[in-house]
Amino acid sequence: MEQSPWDPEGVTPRLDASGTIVLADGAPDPTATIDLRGFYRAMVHARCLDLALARAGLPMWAPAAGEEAVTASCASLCDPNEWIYAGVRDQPALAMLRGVSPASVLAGHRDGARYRGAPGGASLPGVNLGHVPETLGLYLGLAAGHAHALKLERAGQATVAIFGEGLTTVGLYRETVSLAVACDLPLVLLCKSQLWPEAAPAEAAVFGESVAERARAVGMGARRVDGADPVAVYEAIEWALSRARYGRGPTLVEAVITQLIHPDVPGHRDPIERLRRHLDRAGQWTPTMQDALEAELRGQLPRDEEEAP
Amino acid sequence: MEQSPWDPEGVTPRLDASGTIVLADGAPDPTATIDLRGFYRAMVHARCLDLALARAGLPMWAPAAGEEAVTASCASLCDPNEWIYAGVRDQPALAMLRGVSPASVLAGHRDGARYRGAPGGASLPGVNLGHVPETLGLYLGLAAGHAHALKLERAGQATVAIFGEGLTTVGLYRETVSLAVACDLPLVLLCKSQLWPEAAPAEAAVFGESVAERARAVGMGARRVDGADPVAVYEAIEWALSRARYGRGPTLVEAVITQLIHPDVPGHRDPIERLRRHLDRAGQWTPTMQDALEAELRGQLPRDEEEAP
Amino acid sequence: MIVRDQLARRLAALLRDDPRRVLLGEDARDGGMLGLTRACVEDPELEARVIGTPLVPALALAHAGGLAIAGLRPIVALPSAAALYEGFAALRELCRLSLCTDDERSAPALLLAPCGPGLGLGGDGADELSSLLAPLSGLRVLACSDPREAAALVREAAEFTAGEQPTVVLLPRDQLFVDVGDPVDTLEEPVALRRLRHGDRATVFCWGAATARALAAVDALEVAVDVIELRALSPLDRAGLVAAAARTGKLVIAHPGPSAFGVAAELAALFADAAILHLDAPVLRVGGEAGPLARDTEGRALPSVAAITEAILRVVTF
Amino acid sequence: MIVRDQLARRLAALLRDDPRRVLLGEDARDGGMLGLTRACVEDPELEARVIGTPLVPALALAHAGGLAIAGLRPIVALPSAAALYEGFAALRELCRLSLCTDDERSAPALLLAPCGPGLGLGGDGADELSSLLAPLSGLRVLACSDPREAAALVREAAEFTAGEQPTVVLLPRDQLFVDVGDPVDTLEEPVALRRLRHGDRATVFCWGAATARALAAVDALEVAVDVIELRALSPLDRAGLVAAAARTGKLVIAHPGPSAFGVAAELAALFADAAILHLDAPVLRVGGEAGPLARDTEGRALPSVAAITEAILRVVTF
Ligand SMILES: Cc1ncc(C[n+]2csc(CCOP(=O)(O)OP(=O)(O)O)c2C)c(N)n1
Ligand SMILES: Cc1ncc(C[n+]2csc(CCOP(=O)(O)OP(=O)(O)O)c2C)c(N)n1
Ligand SMILES: [Mg+2]
Ligand SMILES: [Mg+2]
Repeated sequence: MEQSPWDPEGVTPRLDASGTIVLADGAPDPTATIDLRGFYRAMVHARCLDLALARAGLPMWAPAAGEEAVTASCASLCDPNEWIYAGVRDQPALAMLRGVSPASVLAGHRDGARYRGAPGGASLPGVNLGHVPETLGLYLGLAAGHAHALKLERAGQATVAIFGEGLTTVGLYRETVSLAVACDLPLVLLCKSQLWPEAAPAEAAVFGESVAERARAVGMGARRVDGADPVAVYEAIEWALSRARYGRGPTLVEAVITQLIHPDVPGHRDPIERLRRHLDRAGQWTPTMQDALEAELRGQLPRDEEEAP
Repeated sequence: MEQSPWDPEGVTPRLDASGTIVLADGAPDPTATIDLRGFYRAMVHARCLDLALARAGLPMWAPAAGEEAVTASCASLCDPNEWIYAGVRDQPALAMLRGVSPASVLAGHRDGARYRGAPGGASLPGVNLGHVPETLGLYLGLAAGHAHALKLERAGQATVAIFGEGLTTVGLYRETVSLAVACDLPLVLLCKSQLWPEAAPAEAAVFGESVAERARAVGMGARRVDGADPVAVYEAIEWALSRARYGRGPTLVEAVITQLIHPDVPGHRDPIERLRRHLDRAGQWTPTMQDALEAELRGQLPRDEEEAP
Repeated sequence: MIVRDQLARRLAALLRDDPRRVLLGEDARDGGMLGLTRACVEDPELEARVIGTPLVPALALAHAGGLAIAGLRPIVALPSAAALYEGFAALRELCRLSLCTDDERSAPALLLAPCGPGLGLGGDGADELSSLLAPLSGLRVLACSDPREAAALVREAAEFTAGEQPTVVLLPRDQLFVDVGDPVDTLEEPVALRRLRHGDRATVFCWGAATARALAAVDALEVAVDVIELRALSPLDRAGLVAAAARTGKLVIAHPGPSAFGVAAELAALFADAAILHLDAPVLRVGGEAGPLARDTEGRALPSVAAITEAILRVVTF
Repeated sequence: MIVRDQLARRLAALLRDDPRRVLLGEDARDGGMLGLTRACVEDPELEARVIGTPLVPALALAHAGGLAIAGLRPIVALPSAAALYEGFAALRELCRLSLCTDDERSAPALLLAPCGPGLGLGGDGADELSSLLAPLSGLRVLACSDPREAAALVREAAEFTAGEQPTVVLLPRDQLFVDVGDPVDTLEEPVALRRLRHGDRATVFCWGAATARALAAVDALEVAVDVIELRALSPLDRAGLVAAAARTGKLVIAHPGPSAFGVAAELAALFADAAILHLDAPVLRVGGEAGPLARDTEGRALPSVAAITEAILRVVTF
């Protein structure tokens, strides 16, 4: 198996680098429980949207390539009524996967005439996506408050917050975690950890244990998975959501992701490529199917976005 | 041995409830290395000052009875040039033990005409004691900056911050810890943990592991001791200071203290009583000596403070 | 009954009236730092809607924001208006929530902010904060001048009749522990401005803890002076203020804090523009001392009766 | 050389001149978000005094405070003036440090704050923040109007000639990437106020990014107008301002942000008091739109040349 500095240690693989399902004790066979082709389609569409956004040349735009397993899993597993709070990086894909047309997402993102929270924010009304305040980490506090309302109403629903390891260095994150544990809130925290972060300065870096271990240390249910392993991500988020919905309190899932903008990232760090290898082996993938998937998304974009860069 | 809900678990005793030295492997005999009578005197004086302050009936005044082992150790172990940042509870004793006359401490504390930081603050110039900002936890950040200056100057000195478990729930504490570790600052963090805190609401409570364990988890040297065991407190602070001075980075000492204002606290939770038992057994304590010690402090207070409550 | 207890009862009534209302605060489940949440926690029907928050104002405000987005109506009992120094960035975010979301969401959060001198705290406790808060667009700021109206003002705010925006009610500490007998049930209209005394030799504008002092000054004088109380510091009733200023053209503004910058400056600037042709004397601002003040001298945060009197006489005789 | 690079060089010179100076900022050890710390990190003699700070403005400011108490002279390169929204409580504490310690300690910390429109950020990035900062007692606030003076203004501030108080220099973003040729080495005295144009039909007060617009308006008019630039927004040179206002009595204040409350209001209020006998027209404030503004429209945070022109003509013909 390929092994690289981008591969996390100590995680249980469910879809390995070669695209082979790893059957774990007691765990269900994901080919039976997950619509892997739908999952693949969602991730490919998210990637295409990301490329279209890249071509639009927006200031402060943050590419999401390599992080699609988290957004695609959330979009598929969350009830449309369940709110998702995410940063600017994840908003376009989440909005699209929640039903906003790719063209509207792109227009909303490009539409400089409207203020939409933090630079790059694209929050679009109507799909239960939180906006992105400019105060770093504040949306984690909003998500906890939202979850609290669900708890008071015994809604049997979860609120989800998606963020990067950089935000875990900010006091508001840790305070939110403590509060969520103390009040047993139906909050699902999804942390996308970079092993080699650039945005977060060393002065604020994560030391010692992982984000998941530190969450466990303060009494939160937590799991760490490989963000390039879409099956592991999906199952972990499913577990976290069901804990929240059944009143078992807040849960953190840490997915170790690799931003594909780095030039020398090996292919298996891409969750789409990994699932493609799986589908290919299962005879469920062909280049024609890939073209069709991509064309399906591109067909929903305005003309000028369709063209090559 | 007496055991009570106020006794911490998992700490290594050095002076047990009965006042007996517990000789540990490799640890020096404290009767040879610590001036226990001087230590006792400092703690008794701190307690007398605390009582005088209680009698003065100041608004927002926070009694320190039961927490003297930390302040007395600091005052004895820190170089007078080494700055100590502490909350309002510990300022009077620290100022006095650093050479401000008890009468001035009392006057400074009572002198409502001057603003001295947080309500109850008594910071007195000239003794290298930080003042108490009203923003919760901010002085931890000041202490870290101060320690950074010492590091840049290769001063071979430490900066000390003293606080309660309540402050560890505030983002600024955790951010300060991360920064101190990342920059390897000569910062000594002394946390006085209550097992049954009242001030800190449950919503912000400490979960799971202890403050010391959580500090260790982010890469900081840390030790947990019984705050009612003055020998253990003294030795831990000595260890922390020497680490800072020799460039081994930040260190946390967590002392589990019991506020003696609770009516049913057993005597051995009082660090003064514990050391008294020891001195008594060693034939170094008499009621006369106690009277003299207390009279020595009271003699330095203005008349009206001398009288009984 | 003292005002604090009237407020505590009012909060319980508000929670009873609308199941969407929830009450937040440090120590809220133990009655709150000032006892404001006690009536709610003691009522078994309500206590589940009382939420204790950590010692971090920014987090409490964000929590309130999330509750509001989810459709609830959070009421935050702040330990002190000064907590909004620490929570300032979070409060700004709540104020712009509807702007960022094409008005899909809003933050009808009510913040109760004990402020100014009264309990001998000194320091930040003596601050009134209107000058920090009034400039925030999207925020409604109400100040209580008359302790008999405190509970009615909180109800007015909690009903969000002026729109679903975050609302701060400034509650002067020196009013909280006075027994005022029967409270006012509903505020007289209009809410924003109220004429307390009638006269045409000069006009005194005032709010919050400065109102009692302004009235003391005016009532001791032989001259007939208009006294205009501002209950709404933001948004300001600009037309009403200009009309009041134009009546006498001799203007004094009594600000319950340092008067540089802030609300008093905005009023004076408004008059120097929209009422310039009516001004017959310098527009005088009378404020308190700039902090931080010590415990014993915290009362100096307010303008003195003597200073207000002097200012009135100066404009009258100008 | 562009202003940003002049500033970066100036910072290196300042660190060389005084070994007590240290430079802090997010990503400072990688050159800083705007590149201001680059010259310092590239100099092996200086790089040890460049400190990277976490993403938490309050912590960076507290860190600077501790360094200052220990005798150093911290310079903080903020990512944006808007970071002071999050760091507001911490900044207030630095401002009152000497008051809390009987003047034993002070916080001679210099904060460099890129502000206002210029980089297409929108939102908080378009904010200028003077109205939040100027009211803080104990803080010195300087604003750069003329990009040629940026480096000299930073030096003036870093020398703490006006006292060892925390100092913010507001650096309009629209000046940072312009090439202005030779920079000014030392500021002309007095620092607080400077007359940029001479005329007696009206007076325009301005600062920061509004200055260029005020000059554009005035230079296109046929009437002779005084233009007074405020380099110090706090403390204000009140006597100088009143004297300048009294000269023409026809006053326009161009504020590089929303003009309600804040600095423009304080100036107008000052004139309505101390210059009332000289006022020959309404005192007009011309500001920008209240935020949050979108990326494409962030320029509206500043007063337009047309609006300034209109205000001048209105007071001149009043
Ligand atoms: C005070 C402050 N400094 C810097 C920023 C810019 N900023 C926004 S998010 C972020 C880091 C986010 O890191 P992470 O949470 O890991 O998200 P990622 O971008 O890696 O997905 C930074 C530096 C800010 N918003 N506020
Ligand atoms: C926002 C805010 N809420 C409340 C307070 C009052 N307060 C000051 S210190 C403190 C708790 C301190 O707990 P801890 O650190 O354990 O110190 P202890 O008092 O137990 O010694 C509180 C609630 C405050 N300063 N700011
Ligand atoms: Mg990251
Ligand atoms: Mg405590």
